[in-house]
Amino acid sequence: MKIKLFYFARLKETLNYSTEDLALPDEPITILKLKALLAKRGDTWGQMLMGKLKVRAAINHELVADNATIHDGDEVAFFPPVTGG
Amino acid sequence: MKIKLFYFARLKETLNYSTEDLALPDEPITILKLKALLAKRGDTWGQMLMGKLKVRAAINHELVADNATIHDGDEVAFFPPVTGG
Amino acid sequence: MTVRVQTEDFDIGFELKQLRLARQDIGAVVSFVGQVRDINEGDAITTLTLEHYPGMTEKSLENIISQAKNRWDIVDALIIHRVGTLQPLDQIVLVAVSSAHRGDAFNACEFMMDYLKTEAPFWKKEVTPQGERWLEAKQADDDASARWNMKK
Amino acid sequence: MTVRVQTEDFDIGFELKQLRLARQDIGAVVSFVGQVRDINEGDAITTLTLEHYPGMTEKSLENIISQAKNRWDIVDALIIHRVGTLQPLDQIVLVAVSSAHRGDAFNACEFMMDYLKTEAPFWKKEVTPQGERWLEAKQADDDASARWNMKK
Repeated sequence: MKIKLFYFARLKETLNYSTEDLALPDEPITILKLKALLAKRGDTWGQMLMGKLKVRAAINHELVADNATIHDGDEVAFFPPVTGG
Repeated sequence: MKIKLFYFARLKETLNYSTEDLALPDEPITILKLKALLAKRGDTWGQMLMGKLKVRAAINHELVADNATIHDGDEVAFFPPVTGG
Repeated sequence: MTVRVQTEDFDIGFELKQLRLARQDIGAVVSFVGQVRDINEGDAITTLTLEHYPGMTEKSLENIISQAKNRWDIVDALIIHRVGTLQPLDQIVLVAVSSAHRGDAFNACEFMMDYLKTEAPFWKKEVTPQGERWLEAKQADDDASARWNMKK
Repeated sequence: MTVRVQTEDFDIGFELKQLRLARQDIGAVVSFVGQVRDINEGDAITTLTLEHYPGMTEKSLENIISQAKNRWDIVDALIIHRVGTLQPLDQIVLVAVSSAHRGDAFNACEFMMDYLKTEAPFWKKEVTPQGERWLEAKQADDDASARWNMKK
């Protein structure tokens, strides 16, 4: 399956990625598993996604918990806790 | 002693008095006693000041209770509960 | 603090800007504006006349601001209240509070409105097609004001 | 409901007037405006840059207004949030609510700000004389948002 990924704020800046298209095996995957998968790309990725930093995730523009499941065609985003207002 | 009296809103309209100077015996008098005194002026006065209508009072621009004491030179006001805002 | 009782209308944009730009440590401005509604208690309102007690009104509004300043960490506050004859959609009152953080400004602004409703010497008379009538004070306003005595 | 995410400044006077005059049964408009402070956590702020997640931002702000409408008896609500690079004393956000009575407008407006602070995808980066830094989310904001789950 194919998903679209977005990174924001500190994650975007540190990973130097704002968006990417990702091809994944055709089976359900949770946010947590996707994070673990991406963390294998290297130390920076591991630190940003599985380290001490709190990371929040959205699927198709909805905030979701780590056990939420990603489906084919979903837009997934990773970002720090929000600080607007 | 001499005091200045003010009436507002429904009281002013019904009594047809907005302000008056009043001479009273030289002894302390409470708001309640003053109301009773004024109520003797006639039925309308009695109904407005000692009837079912809630009347609030101020001495020198401060809201006071019925047992507050009036002194020489005070400015006393009678009015219905406030409805601004 | 600023307190104004006036027959003229007021410009909210201007007033809030003055309050907001007064100090660089202000992060929040909360405001309330009240306007004349076209219907009250089921009857159409033609006009609304506001009477007040000159002298006491200003004093009581200043006192309300002082109480808010004592209770919350706010920078400044403003109350403008109109008197005289108004029509539906006319602005009646503006209460605005500036502070570093939003919680204090929200609390102080609502407190000031609740106290104004029960302590400031204003009286409203409505003209409806059925005639004139003085508004009665509402128990809900007394309750709203009283609950601040229970809050921290 | 109106939601706008924009780099341009906004005119509070104009926005509140639109909201207020929309219906004759509106008696109250409560608003919050946030501005950039000159000092945060002890450091002078030169500029503040706001990043957001286009698409999700608008959706989350609309969702916040819908939640407020479900919880309180309000007529309408408005959220304008700026993004891009701002300076001290620049306006960041306007949240405004219109209703027949003031209690609903105060509650809805504060609720919307608290939810915006914890749910809307905006991120702030400050430039100080010591360099750049991303702002950390505050526990106080999580607490402010969480308390609405306990209120009626």
